[in-house]
Amino acid sequence: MHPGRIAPMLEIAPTDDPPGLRLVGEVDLDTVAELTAALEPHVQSGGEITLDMAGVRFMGSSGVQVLIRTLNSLGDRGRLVLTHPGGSVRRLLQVMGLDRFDNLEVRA
Amino acid sequence: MHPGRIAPMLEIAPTDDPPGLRLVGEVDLDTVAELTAALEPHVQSGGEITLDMAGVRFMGSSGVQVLIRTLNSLGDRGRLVLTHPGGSVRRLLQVMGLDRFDNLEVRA
Amino acid sequence: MSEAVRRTFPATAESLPGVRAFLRERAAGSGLTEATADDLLLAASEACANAVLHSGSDEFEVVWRDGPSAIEVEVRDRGTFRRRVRVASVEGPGGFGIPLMTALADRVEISEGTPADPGTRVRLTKRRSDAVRAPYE
Amino acid sequence: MSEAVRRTFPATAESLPGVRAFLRERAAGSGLTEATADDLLLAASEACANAVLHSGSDEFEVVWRDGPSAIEVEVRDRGTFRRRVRVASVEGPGGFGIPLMTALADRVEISEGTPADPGTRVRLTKRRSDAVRAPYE
Ligand SMILES: Nc1ncnc2c1ncn2[C@@H]1O[C@H](COP(=O)(O)OP(=O)(O)O)[C@@H](O)[C@H]1O
Ligand SMILES: Nc1ncnc2c1ncn2[C@@H]1O[C@H](COP(=O)(O)OP(=O)(O)O)[C@@H](O)[C@H]1O
Repeated sequence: MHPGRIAPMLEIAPTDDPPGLRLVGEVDLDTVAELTAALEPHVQSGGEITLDMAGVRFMGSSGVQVLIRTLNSLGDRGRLVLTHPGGSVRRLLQVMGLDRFDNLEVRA
Repeated sequence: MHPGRIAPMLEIAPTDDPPGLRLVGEVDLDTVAELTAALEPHVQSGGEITLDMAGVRFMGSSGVQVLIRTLNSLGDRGRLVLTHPGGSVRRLLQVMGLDRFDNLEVRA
Repeated sequence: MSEAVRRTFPATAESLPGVRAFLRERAAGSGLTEATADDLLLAASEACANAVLHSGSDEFEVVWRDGPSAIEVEVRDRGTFRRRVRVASVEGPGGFGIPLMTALADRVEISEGTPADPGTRVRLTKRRSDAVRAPYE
Repeated sequence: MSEAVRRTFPATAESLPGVRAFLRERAAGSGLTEATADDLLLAASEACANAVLHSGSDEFEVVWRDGPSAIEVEVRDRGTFRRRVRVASVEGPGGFGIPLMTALADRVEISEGTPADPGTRVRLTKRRSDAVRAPYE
């Protein structure tokens, strides 16, 4: 990385198998708009959406808000699967008790 | 009031015209169960429920939780009208932005 | 801050009216405006409700400190702070206590009891002269 | 507490990655466990997000204080605290910032800027040795 320059803070790549997104970087205020936009078609079509979280080294409350809004919109039309969350994301999910959403699954 | 004795902290009286409840006292942890029970039949039947708040000198967050749960359950089947709230209840409603519930009306 | 007045209460819901009677009595002698006293009463009442609901303590203590420029109410229990955030979509409406304290007091300090060092302490401060109340928008 | 290190940031969302880089750098040299550093990073990041979203300030300052038994991060802006409580049924999910700070730090202090006396200050303290984390239940 160049000194004084900051790399794009969240890379969002679509995945086909399983259908969803691979996220790399930080999910926060400055990147949630992109994440919301990338989730939008999946929310529309419903079904199972897998977010590969292995590369997410930070998620703040604005990221959690996107997840909750997604879960609420999906309702019983679909579910969210978070795979390979790192320690700090797991901690966030745990403190917020998100495992108790019926349509969220967290896979180590 | 007798020294060392505490009067019943919330009196709940049914009103017919308008249909609802007149509350006198304090709405908090120790009294919300009674309030919830008294609201229950009104929530079941829906329509407009008027709570006369003139005698409520204190309401805490557990009281607000009951109001919000009632508003959520009523949805578009009914509405809640709070009449004559005192300064401290008005302040609570304002800080919590409850005026923005579609099915809540506060009448001075 | 001078003139600390302390009162201990059993950690039950039935104590809360007595807590408020105590706080109203102190506020009456303190020269606070009614609006300021109401805000402090509600904030402090929420802190006490939390000691009742979440601390696991048998009792909690309320301390009133009257200062020249501010009033402070401290609520202390002997429990462990439960580290969680309520999400309405899962648990229904709630989690309004600490947000209300923050909205109503001018300064909020929460020192959390841990298993190794139990005792949660909530300090709520209200300035005497906050004539200008920031509105809800 | 000694060794205060300060950094000022523009109050924009784009500053937040830089804030976290700063905090990670400080944490790396402080001997905190990864879990403790993560908690502090998230709590502090929420305080900074609030300065960006709600303070109306042009900039905010982050202060790192390394002490023998605890680390403190302070976030200061020059704005007025917006006194409101979010209700999910009306506004959708949100209002998680201060609850997260409370759940993650061991001590949270919020001194609120008012129109007459602007400047909100959030102080977050994390003990060095909180080996025992109270679980979510
Ligand atoms: N005195 C306390 N002791 C232990 N845990 C507490 C205490 N006060 C607050 N908490 C924790 O903080 C959470 C949030 O508190 P609050 O904002 O008042 O909302 P609520 O009480 O409705 O959950 C509580 O659910 C609890 O986990
Ligand atoms: N630095 C700040 N300046 C002004 N207001 C603030 C600040 N931090 C928090 N607030 C107020 O406190 C409220 C609650 O904050 P928080 O719990 O972080 O949730 P959220 O930011 O999602 O609303 C904010 O909505 C805002 O009204």
